[in-house]
Amino acid sequence: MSEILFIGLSLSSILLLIALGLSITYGAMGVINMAHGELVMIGAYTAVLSGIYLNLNLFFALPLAFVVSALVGLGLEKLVIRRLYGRIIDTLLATWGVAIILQQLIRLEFGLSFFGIHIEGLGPGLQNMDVPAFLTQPFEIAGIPIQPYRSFIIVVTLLLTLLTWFLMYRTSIGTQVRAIMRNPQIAAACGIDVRRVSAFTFAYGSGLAGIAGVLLAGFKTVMPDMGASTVVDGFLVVVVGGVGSLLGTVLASALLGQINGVFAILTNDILARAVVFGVVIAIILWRPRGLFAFKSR
Amino acid sequence: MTRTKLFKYGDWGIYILFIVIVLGLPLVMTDVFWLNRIAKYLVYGMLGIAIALSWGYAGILNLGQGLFFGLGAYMVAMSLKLQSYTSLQQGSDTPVPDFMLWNAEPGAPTELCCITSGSWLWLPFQAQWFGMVMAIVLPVILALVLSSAIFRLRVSGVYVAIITLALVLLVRLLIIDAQPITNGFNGLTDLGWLTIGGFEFDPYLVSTYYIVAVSICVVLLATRWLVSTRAGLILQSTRDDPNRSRYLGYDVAAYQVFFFTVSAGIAGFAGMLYVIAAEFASPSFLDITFSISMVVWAAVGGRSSLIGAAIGAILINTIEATASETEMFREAWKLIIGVIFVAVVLYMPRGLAGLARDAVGLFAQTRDSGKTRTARSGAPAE
Amino acid sequence: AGEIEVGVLFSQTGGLSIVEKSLADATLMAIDEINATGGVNGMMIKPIVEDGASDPKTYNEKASKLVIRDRVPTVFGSYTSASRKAVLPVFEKRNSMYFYPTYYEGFECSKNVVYTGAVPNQQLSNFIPWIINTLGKKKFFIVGSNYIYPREMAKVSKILIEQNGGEYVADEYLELGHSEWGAMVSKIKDSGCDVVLSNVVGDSVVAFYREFKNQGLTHDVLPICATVTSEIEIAAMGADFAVGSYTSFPYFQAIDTPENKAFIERYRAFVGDPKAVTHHALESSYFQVFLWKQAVEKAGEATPDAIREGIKGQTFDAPNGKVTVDPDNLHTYLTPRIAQWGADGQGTIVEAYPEPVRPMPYVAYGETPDNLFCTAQGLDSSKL
Amino acid sequence: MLSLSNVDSFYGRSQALHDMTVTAPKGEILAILGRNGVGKTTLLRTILGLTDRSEGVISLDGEEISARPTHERARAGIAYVPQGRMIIPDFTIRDNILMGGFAAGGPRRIPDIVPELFPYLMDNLDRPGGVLSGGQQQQLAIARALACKPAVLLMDEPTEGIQPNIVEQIEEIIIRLNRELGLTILLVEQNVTFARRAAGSFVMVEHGTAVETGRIDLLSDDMVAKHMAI
Amino acid sequence: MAAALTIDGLEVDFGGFKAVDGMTTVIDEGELRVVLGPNGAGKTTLMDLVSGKTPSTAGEVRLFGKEITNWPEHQIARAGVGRKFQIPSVFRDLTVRDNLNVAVSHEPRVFRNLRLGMAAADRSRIDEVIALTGLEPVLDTIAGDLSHGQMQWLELGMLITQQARVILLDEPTAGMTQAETAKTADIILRLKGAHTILVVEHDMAFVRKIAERVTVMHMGKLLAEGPMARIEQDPAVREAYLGSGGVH
Ligand SMILES: Nc1ncnc2c1ncn2[C@@H]1O[C@H](COP(=O)(O)OP(=O)(O)OP(=O)(O)O)[C@@H](O)[C@H]1O
Ligand SMILES: Nc1ncnc2c1ncn2[C@@H]1O[C@H](COP(=O)(O)OP(=O)(O)OP(=O)(O)O)[C@@H](O)[C@H]1O
Ligand SMILES: [Mg+2]
Ligand SMILES: [Mg+2]
Repeated sequence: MSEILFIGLSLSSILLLIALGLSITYGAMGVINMAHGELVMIGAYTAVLSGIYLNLNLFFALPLAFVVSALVGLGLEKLVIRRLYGRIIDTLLATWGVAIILQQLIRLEFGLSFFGIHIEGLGPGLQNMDVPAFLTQPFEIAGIPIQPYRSFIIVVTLLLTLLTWFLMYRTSIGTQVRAIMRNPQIAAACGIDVRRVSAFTFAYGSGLAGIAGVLLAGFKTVMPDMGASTVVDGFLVVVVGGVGSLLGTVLASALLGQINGVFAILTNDILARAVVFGVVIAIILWRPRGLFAFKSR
Repeated sequence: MTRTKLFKYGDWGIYILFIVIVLGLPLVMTDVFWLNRIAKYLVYGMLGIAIALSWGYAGILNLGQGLFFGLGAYMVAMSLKLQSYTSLQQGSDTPVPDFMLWNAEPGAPTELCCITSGSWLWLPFQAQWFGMVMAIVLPVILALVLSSAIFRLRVSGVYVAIITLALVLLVRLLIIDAQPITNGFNGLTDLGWLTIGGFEFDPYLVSTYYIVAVSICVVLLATRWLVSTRAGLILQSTRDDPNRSRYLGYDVAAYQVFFFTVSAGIAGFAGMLYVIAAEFASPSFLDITFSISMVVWAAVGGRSSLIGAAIGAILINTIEATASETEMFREAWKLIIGVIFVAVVLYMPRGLAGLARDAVGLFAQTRDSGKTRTARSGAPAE
Repeated sequence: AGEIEVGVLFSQTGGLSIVEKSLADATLMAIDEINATGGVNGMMIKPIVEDGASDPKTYNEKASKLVIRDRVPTVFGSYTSASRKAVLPVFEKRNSMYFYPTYYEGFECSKNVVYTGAVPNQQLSNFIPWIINTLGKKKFFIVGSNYIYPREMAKVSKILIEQNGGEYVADEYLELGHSEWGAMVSKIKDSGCDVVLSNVVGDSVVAFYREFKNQGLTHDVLPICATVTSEIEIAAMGADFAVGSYTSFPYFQAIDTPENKAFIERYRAFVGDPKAVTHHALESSYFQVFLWKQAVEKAGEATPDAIREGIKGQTFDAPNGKVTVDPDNLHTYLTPRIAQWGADGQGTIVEAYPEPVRPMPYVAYGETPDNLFCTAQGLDSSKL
Repeated sequence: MLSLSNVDSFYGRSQALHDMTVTAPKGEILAILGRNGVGKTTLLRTILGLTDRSEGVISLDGEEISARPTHERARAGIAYVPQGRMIIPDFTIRDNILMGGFAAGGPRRIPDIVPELFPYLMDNLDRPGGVLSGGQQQQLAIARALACKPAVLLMDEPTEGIQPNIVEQIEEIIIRLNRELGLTILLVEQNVTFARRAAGSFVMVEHGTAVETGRIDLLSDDMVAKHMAI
Repeated sequence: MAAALTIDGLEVDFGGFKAVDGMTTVIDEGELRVVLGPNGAGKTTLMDLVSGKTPSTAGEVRLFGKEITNWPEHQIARAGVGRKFQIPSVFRDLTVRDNLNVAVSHEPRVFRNLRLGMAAADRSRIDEVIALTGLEPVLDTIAGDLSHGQMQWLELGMLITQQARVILLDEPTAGMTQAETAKTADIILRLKGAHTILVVEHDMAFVRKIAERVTVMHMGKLLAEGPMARIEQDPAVREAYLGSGGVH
C-alpha cells in the first residue's frame, strides 16, 4: 500500500515539477508556452554538457540549468512573448514555432553541423546525465525501502513549490505579478513596471523548467524532443487545477499522479493513462474553470 | 465603390479564382505525383476550412480536430481494407484483414465475425458505402455528444481546447491499444481502391484528384454560405459576447454545437478523402502535433477567413515539401518552418487573409478617405 | 557509364531521427564505397535522400515522390514498422523495390520488399532456450512497448518458453515513447519472476533500465534479456545501468573480426565522430546496399523486376558474417548472437549460432523450415 | 502643471486625438468636457501612455514625459481613476488600494485620508474587489489612486453610476482633494453645474481636439449647447 | 391593467450574504418603473435574477402570469424580457448594423436561421431603430470602436429591435452629457406603453423626467414604492439615498 502511494507521489511530483513553471507562465501571465518542454530539454542538456565539459555533478547542474533556462526564457520573452500579451492563442501558436526551432537548433548543434563541426553532447542522438551513485542505491529505513532518486525529486519539488508560493503571495513582486495578470494597464498606471516584472516572471517560470529538465535527465533519455511530450501533461495539470491557482496546480498533480499510480498498479499503464485523460475531461466538464478558479461576478 | 463593396467583390473574386485554379489544375499539371500530392494538400485545406469555421467564426479552438479526421480516415479505411486483395486471401469466405490473423489467438476461426474479440465490428464495413457514410456520421455523432456536453455545461475558451486535446490523446491511446481490431500503431495499410460502379479510383488518376478537388470546392462554398446565413451571423455574435446573445433569446449552446459538429463532419470527410488519396490510415492522424499543425495552417492563412485558412494549409504544406526536398534545406527545413510560424503570428496576426484585406482597405482608403474618417470618429450628427 | 538513382528514405528530423540518421549515414557510406570502386555495372549510384520526418504521412508522401516522380527502381529506408506500412502500398502498386534494414515482427511477404533485418525467429529461437538452459532462469516477465513488434515477440516467446519448459508470469506494455516506469518495475519486483524479457523500444529503454536499478534490482539476480536494446540505447542510458544484462541480435559492434573492426573505423571516419556506435539495423543498412548492387549486376539492369529476380539467393560477407537473401521470402539469413553488456558499453558475445538461420516471418503462426508459408509466389494463405 | 502640446494619439491605426493642446494649471481642477466619443477618455489615457501610440509633447512641471513608459509617469505623480473603475476582482479591497503604493515608493500603506472618505471600504478591507457594486468600486478606484500619493489626479467621470448622496460626497471629496491637498485634477465630467463649481479652467473637446479652452467662467451656455448638445 | 412582471419574495444568497432579500413588486403592462437605491442595494442583482443570469434561492418571477423563475436566460429572453447591462455589452467584433441584425430575433432555432437575408418587416424595424438612436453615421463601424456612450445607444437600440415586451435597463444614461441624457429620456418615453420598462438610474434629473412610479431598494429589500413626488419626500429614502446622509 505504501508502495503504491509512493509511486503515485513520485508521479505527482514529476507532474508538478513540469506544471509549476507552466502555472507561472500560463496562470500568471496568460502565456501558453508550448516551448516549455523545450526549456525543460535545455535544462537537461545543461546538465549533460556541464557534466562533460565542467565535470559538474547533478547538484551544481541544478542552479546552472535554472540560470540557463531562465536566460533562454528571458530572450524568448523579449523577442516573442512580449508582443503577444493578451493574445493567449497566439502565444500558443508562436511558441509552437519556437519549440520547433529550439529542438532543431539542438539537433543541428546550433547550426554548426552544417559546417561539419560536432559538439559532443548535442546533436540528434541520445544523451545522458550521470547520477551520483548514492542517489541510485536504494536503502531501507525502518524496513521501508527508500528510493533515493525519487525521494530527492519529491523533496526538490516541494521546496520549489514553497519558494514559488512565497514569491507569489508573500512578496511585493508577487503582488505585482498578480496585478499584471489581471489588468496590465491599470498595473502600469499604479506604477508597476510591467515589462520588467513580466520578463522576470517569465524567466523564473522558464528557470523552473530548467530544473525540471535536470531532474528528468536523471531517469529519462536526454534528446531534442524529450520535452515535447511533457508539456501536454503539464497543461492538463495546470488547467485541471484552475489557471492562476498555485494550490490548484499542486492538488491537481497530486490527484492525477495518484490516479495514474493506483491504476497502473491495479491494472496496467495504458489503462491508467486513459483513465487520467478521462478524469481530466470529466473534471473540466464538472468545473469548467478548473478545481480552484477565481469566480468573478 | 465603397470599402464594404470592394471587400465583397474582392472576396468573391478570390473564391472564383481559387475554384478555377483547383479545378483547372490537371490541365496544366500532368505529373501524377504532384497531382496526388496537391490532392492531399487540398484535403489539408479542408481541415483549414474546418478550423476556421470553428475557431474564426465560433471562437471555439479545437486542438483535437485530428480526432475527427482520424475517425473519418479509419472508417473508410476499414471498408477499403476489406476490399484489399490480401483480405480475400486469408482462407475464409468473408474477407478478413491480414493483421487480424496474427493478432488472433492461434486456432481462432478465421471469420470476420469472431476471429478476434470485437472483430465483428468490422462486419458492416464489407459494404464500401457503409465506411464512407460512417466516415462522416461517426465524427458527427461524436462531435454532437461531445460538444453538447461541453457547451451545455458552458465550458469555453482554452478549456474547450484542453478537453479536445485530452480526448484526442485518449482515443489515440485506445486505438493503439485495440491492436487486434485496429492493427494498433501500424494503422490500416494495404487497402483496396475506392470503387464506384466498377471504376477503381487509383489515387494517381486525374479522376481521383477531381473527387478531392470538387469536394473542397463544395465544402468551401457550403461553409461560406453557412456563415453568411443568419445562423452564421448569430454564431459570430455568440463568439463576441455569448451572454448578450442569450439575452437576445438565442440558445448559444445550440449554435456552438451545430457549428462544432459541422466542423467535425468536414474533418471526417477530409479524413475519408485522405485515405482515398494516400491509401492508409494511421494513429498518427491523432497525434497532437498534427492537430496543432492544422491550427497553425489556419493561422497562417487567416483564422477568420475560410478560404484564407484553406490556402494557408495548402501553402505551408507545399513550402514544407519543397524545402525538405531541396538539398540545401534537407536538415534545416523544420527550422525554416518554425521561423515562419513565429513570424506570421508576430507580424501577420490575421494571416494572409488579413494582409489581403489590408491591401484592399488601403486601396479603398486612398479612393475615399474622407468617408471612412467620419465613420470612425463620428458622433451622432445634429 | 551513367548513373543509377536510388532513394534513401529515413527520418532526418523528428524523434526517430536519433536512430534513422545513423541508418541513412550507413546507407550513404555503402553507396560511397561502391562508387569508389567503380559503381554498379560501371554506373555511379546517385542517392536521392528524402526526410520521412518521423511521421507516416510524410513517409508515404516521400515514397511516392521517389517512386512515381523520380522513378527510382529501389528505395532504401525506414526504421519503424509504422513507416514501412505507410510506404508499402506505393511500392506494391507502383512496382518498385524497397530495402528494409530493420528487425521487425514478421507477418509480411511482399514481392516488393527485401528485408535484411532479423525476424522473430532469428532473435528468439536461440535466446529463449539459452536463457532457460544456460542462464537457468525459468520464470519470464515479458515487458514491451505497446505496439505490434513487442506483442508479436511476446507471442513467439511464449511458444518458445513453453517448448523449453519455462513459464511466463506476465506480459505488460507501456505506451510507446513513455518513460514512467515506476509502476511497472514495482510490478516486476513483486511478480516472482527470475528473468525479464524486454521488447521495449526507443528512448523508453533508457528510462526502463534506470528505473530498474533505482528500485534496487540487479542483473545478476534478475537479468533483463532484451531484443531491442542496442549499442545506441546502452550509450544513452550510461553503461552502468545495463552491466550484466543481455541482448540478442545478429550484429554487435563488439563482434571481433577484422572485417567488423574495419567497418567501424570506416563508419566513424565517414560520420566524423570517433565515438560513433554501430548496431544491428545500421549494419543491415550498410550491407543491403551491397546485396542490391550484386543483384543489379547479376540481372544486368536496374529495373524493379530484374532486381527482384537478381536478389534471390544473393550472398555477401557482411561485418557480422555471411548473409544470404532467402529466394523464397526475400528475407535474409542472419546469425543470431547473444551478448552480455559490460561497463564499457560494449557487449561480450556469450553465444552465437554456428551458422546463419533461415528467416521465417510467419513463425508465430506455425511456420517451420519444412513448411514455409511465404513462397516465391507470395503468401500461401492456404497454410494459415 | 501638466501640459500637452500638439498631441496626436492612436488606437491601432485609428487616430483618436488630433493636435491636442491643453494645459492643466498646478493645483487647479481642469474640467474636460465634450460629447460621447470625442476623446475625453483617450486624452487621459494618452497622458499616462496607455494608448497604442502617441506623438507630440506632454510635460509635467516643465519636464517632458511623453517618451516615458506608463509606470514612470505614474511614479512621477500622475494617478488615474479610470472610466469603468478597473478594480482587480480577486484582490481584496486592501490589496486593491495598496496597488497604488507601487507608484508612491516606500512602504505601501493605506493613506490616512481613506478611512475618513470611505468608511465602507475600511470596514470591508478583506472582501474581494470583484463583488462590490458599481458605486463601491468607484470609491475603491479613488482610494487606489490616492495611494499613489499623486500630484496630478486624472478622474474619468468619477460620479458615473453613483447614488445621489454619494455623488454629493464624491464631489465634495474632489473639491477637498484639490483645495486641501493641493492636487492638480483633470476631471472628465458631464455634469456642467458641478464642473462650473469645482473647476478653475476647462477644455471642450470635439473630434479629438480642443475646440475651446479657458477659465471656467468663460464657459458659456452657448458653448455647452454647441458642443455638448446632440 | 394586467401585471407584466411580478416579483414575489425574490431572494438570492451569496454564501450567507443576501444581495436581494425577499423583494416583492408588481409592474403593470406598459408601465415605466424606475428602481432607485444606494450602490450595492441589489438593483443589478435583481435584474440578474429576473433575466436568469443568476439563479434565485427563493421566491418567484412571473411574466404575464407565467412563472419564469430560474429559466435559462435565452428562454426568458424568448418569453419577452430584454436587458441592458450596466457595463455596455454589444458584439464588439461586429458592425453596428450586424449587431442590430442579430437582435432581430423572432426565430431562435439554428435550422430556421439557415437562410440569407431578412424579411422586409425586420429591415424596416431596424431602420426605425437606427433613426431613433441616431446611429446612422456609424452603421459600418465595428462596435468595439464605438465610444462608451455610443455603445449604450446601440445596446438600447438592440433591445428595441429585439421587440422585448419587458425591458430592463441598468443605468442607460451612464456617462452621457445632459443633452444626450435628455434624448435618451425621450427615446424611453416613446417606448413607454408599447413596452413595459424597468429602469435603474442614479441620475435624478433623468429620473424626474421619466418617472411615474418609483421603487426604492435598500439592502436587498423594498424600502419604498410610490409616485416620484412622494418618494422624494420620503424620509427613509432621503436618509438612505437622496439626502446628504451616510454612506450606508
Ligand atoms: N480601444 C479602442 N480602440 C479603437 N478605437 C477606440 C478605442 N477606444 C476608443 N476608441 C475611439 O476613440 C474615440 C474616442 O473615444 P473616447 O473613449 O476617448 O471618448 P470619450 O470622449 O471618453 O467618450 P465617453 O463620454 O463616451 O466616455 C471614439 O470614437 C472611439 O471609437
Ligand atoms: N456574485 C456575488 N457574490 C457575492 N456578492 C455579490 C455578488 N453579486 C453581487 N454581490 C453583492 O451584492 C450587493 C448588491 O450588488 P448590486 O450590483 O446588485 O448593487 P446595485 O444596486 O446594482 O448597485 P449600483 O447602483 O452600485 O450598481 C453588493 O454588495 C455586492 O457586493
Ligand atoms: Mg470616456
Ligand atoms: Mg448596479
